Amino acid sequence: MARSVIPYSYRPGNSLLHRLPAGLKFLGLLGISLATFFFGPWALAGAAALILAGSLIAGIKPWELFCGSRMLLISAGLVVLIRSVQFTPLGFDTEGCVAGLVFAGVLMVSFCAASLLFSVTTMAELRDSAAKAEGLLLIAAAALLKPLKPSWSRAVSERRKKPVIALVLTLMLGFLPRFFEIWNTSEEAYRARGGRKGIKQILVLVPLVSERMLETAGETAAAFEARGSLL
Amino acid sequence: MENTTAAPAAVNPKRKAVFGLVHTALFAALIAGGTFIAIPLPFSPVPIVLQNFFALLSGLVLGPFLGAAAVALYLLAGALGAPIFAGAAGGFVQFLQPSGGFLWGYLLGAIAAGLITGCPVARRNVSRIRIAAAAVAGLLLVYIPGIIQLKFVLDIGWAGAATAGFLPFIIGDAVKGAAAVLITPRLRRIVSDQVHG
Amino acid sequence: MAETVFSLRNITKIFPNGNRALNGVNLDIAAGECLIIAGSNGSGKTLLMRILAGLSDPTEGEILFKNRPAGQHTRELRSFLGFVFQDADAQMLGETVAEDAAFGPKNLGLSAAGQRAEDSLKAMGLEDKKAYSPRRLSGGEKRRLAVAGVLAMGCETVIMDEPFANLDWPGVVQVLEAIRSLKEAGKTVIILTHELEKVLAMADRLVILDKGHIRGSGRPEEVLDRLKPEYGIRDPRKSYAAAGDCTWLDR
Amino acid sequence: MAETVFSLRNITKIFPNGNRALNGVNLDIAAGECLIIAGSNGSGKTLLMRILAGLSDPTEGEILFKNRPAGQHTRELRSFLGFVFQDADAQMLGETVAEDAAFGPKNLGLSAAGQRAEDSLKAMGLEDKKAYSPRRLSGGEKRRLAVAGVLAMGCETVIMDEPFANLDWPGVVQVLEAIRSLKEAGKTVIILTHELEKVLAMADRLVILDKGHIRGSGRPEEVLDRLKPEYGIRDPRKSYAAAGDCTWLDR
Ligand SMILES: Nc1ncnc2c1ncn2[C@@H]1O[C@H](COP(=O)(O)OP(=O)(O)OP(=O)(O)O)[C@@H](O)[C@H]1O
Ligand SMILES: Nc1ncnc2c1ncn2[C@@H]1O[C@H](COP(=O)(O)OP(=O)(O)OP(=O)(O)O)[C@@H](O)[C@H]1O
Ligand SMILES: O=C(O)CCCC[C@@H]1SC[C@@H]2NC(=O)N[C@@H]21
Ligand SMILES: [Mg+2]
Ligand SMILES: [Mg+2]
Repeated sequence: MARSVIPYSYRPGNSLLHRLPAGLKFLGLLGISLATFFFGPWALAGAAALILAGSLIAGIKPWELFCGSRMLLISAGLVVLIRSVQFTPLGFDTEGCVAGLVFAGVLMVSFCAASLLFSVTTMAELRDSAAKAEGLLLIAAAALLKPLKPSWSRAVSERRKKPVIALVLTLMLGFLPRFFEIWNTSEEAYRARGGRKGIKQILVLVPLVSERMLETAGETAAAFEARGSLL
Repeated sequence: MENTTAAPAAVNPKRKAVFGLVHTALFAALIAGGTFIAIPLPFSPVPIVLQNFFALLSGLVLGPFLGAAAVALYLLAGALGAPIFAGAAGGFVQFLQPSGGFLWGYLLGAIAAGLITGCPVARRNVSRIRIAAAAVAGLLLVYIPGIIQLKFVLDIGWAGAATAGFLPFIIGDAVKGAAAVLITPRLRRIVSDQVHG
Repeated sequence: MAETVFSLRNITKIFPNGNRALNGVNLDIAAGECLIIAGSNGSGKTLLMRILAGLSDPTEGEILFKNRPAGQHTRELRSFLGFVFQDADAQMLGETVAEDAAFGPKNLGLSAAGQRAEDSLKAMGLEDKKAYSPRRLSGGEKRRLAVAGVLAMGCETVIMDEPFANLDWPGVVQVLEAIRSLKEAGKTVIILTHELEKVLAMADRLVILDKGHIRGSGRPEEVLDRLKPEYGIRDPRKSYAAAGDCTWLDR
Repeated sequence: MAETVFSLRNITKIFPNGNRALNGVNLDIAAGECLIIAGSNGSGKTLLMRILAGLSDPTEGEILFKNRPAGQHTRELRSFLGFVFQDADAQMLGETVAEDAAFGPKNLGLSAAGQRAEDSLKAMGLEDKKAYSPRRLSGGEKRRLAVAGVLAMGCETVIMDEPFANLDWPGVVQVLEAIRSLKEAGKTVIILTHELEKVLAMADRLVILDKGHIRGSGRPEEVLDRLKPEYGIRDPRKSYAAAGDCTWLDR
């Protein structure tokens, strides 16, 4: 079915969360993924509450954050199931079940956190923040190099003018929702021409989507050039 | 199938640079998109993933430099917190996990595959046999850092590490390799056409 | 009166951002009729047809296919209904032009899929490009392929979304010929277009959509007589100049 | 005689599969002229303009921009030349309509990029959709955005590839208005289209491409007088019926 929400895609809005600096939001994402990993269930609950509050502030229905996570839900469910079952002898493993649930929780929370981040931050904002960060790192590197290799130091500090890493990083994140969109439209086209679900669908769609993504990349490059970017 | 005479020799260096960036970003995104399919195994901390397929494809299609760059970009984005490692995990701590060695393995695999197939701009057509060899090398090299880290993090023997980190994936990886061999020529042709303008 | 093949009942579509793209649309489509749906950009034409074809779900309302809810027999619906997408790029599935055209008939298990594909490619003037990758075609050639791929399926009902966009004049004539032979074979044709002057002579009925409401439905002349400017449609019986701008004809 | 801004010299494009898509095309474009390039599907119009814009390299031939090889001044070229792509989807780069329209002016470092974007969105009737994601727009709305995004760049030369495809009549009028004000500001406009009847009155010159050769170039009336059927162009001075098919006007 055609989805009206696409994973990792931006949702226009003007909430507090939308207006927060992109770098800060990205740090928040990093924090959540670290906290849930190191501090287990409590951090998990805290993070979940934070994300819930965030989605409400941003005017996004919380369940919409899960969009596109069907595969993930299945795999999380499988983990819980597998951890809960003792094989020799057959029985229920409570400890394993809890560990499985925590693991599944970590998966879902980090997914939703990212989903929320991408919903309220445009790639242009992210690029500007990442470019700033890259610039700071390069300045630091240049300062460190100065006493050792002055010529390298100058070269490093020159690179600040073209923050390449920031550019490819945001380009990549921008391609992510395109991946799902193209998958969706290709699936629609496939069904509209009588294609059936199943293994054949995967066999047709994987090469098709790879090819279409590559074409999209080519078009994006041309559009960037024609519209004055990547100079 | 399009028959091919020699592609025009001259490549506009600026276009090459622009497409270098865009193709790197694109393949990193494809590897990341693979996160949506991760099947956990009951007896191993290493899941079956689609990401090694796309990492391999990066090397096969883009060649050693950009293939490696695509994987590196993916690893960077994941390390920074984007939930794009197996099962939508994110953050640099994933490198310390039992399965973290495979992440370095992607890099190694892409480089190896890319070295065998070469850059698509210079070598538009590569024989299927060569691509198949590259795919096998690319798939297998992923396991070297993968199994080593698995052994030391879980503190198990080499046999145990191989049972948890290699045997369960053979069939799946063979299918991925076959699929990669099938679509690589088509994708390399597109990449070459794009860069040649 | 011919049998009703599709019946859209009170179709409403509200997007998550609150946009009411369709508002209680009722539309019956009779077997064998040639229907044109017109209306300004964003009025909901494509969306309505996507809902009819089961590619998008309405927020409210139901779709009847041969008097039964369409969801109950998707399989039959698929082979009954062909859809030429507005975005030709989104529709390409094959590795070569020939493969793409044969994709539909093969999936439907039709005999002589290759022959059908060949015939429809020929009808759309693409016989020279059979070995091409669809992605290498020009804009108009892509549109031709999109039409050919659906014609090859031999469906009872064909929806064409902007079939004339990017086509040169011979291409327009080829599409018109295709529509004519579909009509002669008694098939149902639904055309969404802004270029009424090209195709209105073929139409049994003209439907006007405006902001998700149906504003008119009936014999083309009658509907055109009651046209309002906000519908975004130029009356094709009037010259371009009369429609409010200086183009060739008034210079 | 006005200064020549672009000069295409003996442009030939041969694709790896041997397709000779352009064959020694020579074309000079004068500052301030409004040029229409027409020709059948696949005749090479889009390709020629991509080469002019430096988005594709010719197999042979050279492109002069202000009498110097175009490669020498890319940045100047970029801010000088705007290109509305034939495939509007391919052109969208921003996450919202407003951001997309501001993308060009921002990159060129123009002052008041936001205001420029806003003005051009208004000119193309998209002011209500500013907060939308470009991917959620209808086909015609995407075309409007593609045009708006380039108008916002304020380039001296604007290429529009099929600007009327998928547009409703008010949209056509808006594009015509935009072309008119570009002309009034002394800018150069190049339009590739099959819909001559809509825009020919604006043109100073009509160029016909056929299988990668230029078959005619000059004042529109003169070029039309020497039209051959294989060029795939309908003479807009004749009725649809006279062009060989039954459409509205002859029924
Ligand atoms: N996900 C969405 N959220 C909000 N609005 C949407 C979404 N998807 C589409 N729309 C809007 O729905 C409206 C109907 O679009 P549709 O494509 O049906 O128009 P159309 O009549 O086919 O127009 P055109 O003549 O330009 O092709 C458009 O205004 C579009 O912006
Ligand atoms: N990579 C390629 N290999 C071979 N032929 C190609 C390739 N790319 C494009 N072509 C061909 O080049 C020709 C010129 O295409 P172009 O897009 O310029 O046509 P056009 O005049 O713009 O047509 P339309 O009116 O349909 O937009 C087409 O016939 C197309 O099939
Ligand atoms: O993201 C991670 O945590 C790494 C997962 C590694 C999975 C490995 S890659 C090679 C092998 N083949 C699979 O399908 N899974 C494993
Ligand atoms: Mg539409
Ligand atoms: Mg074209």
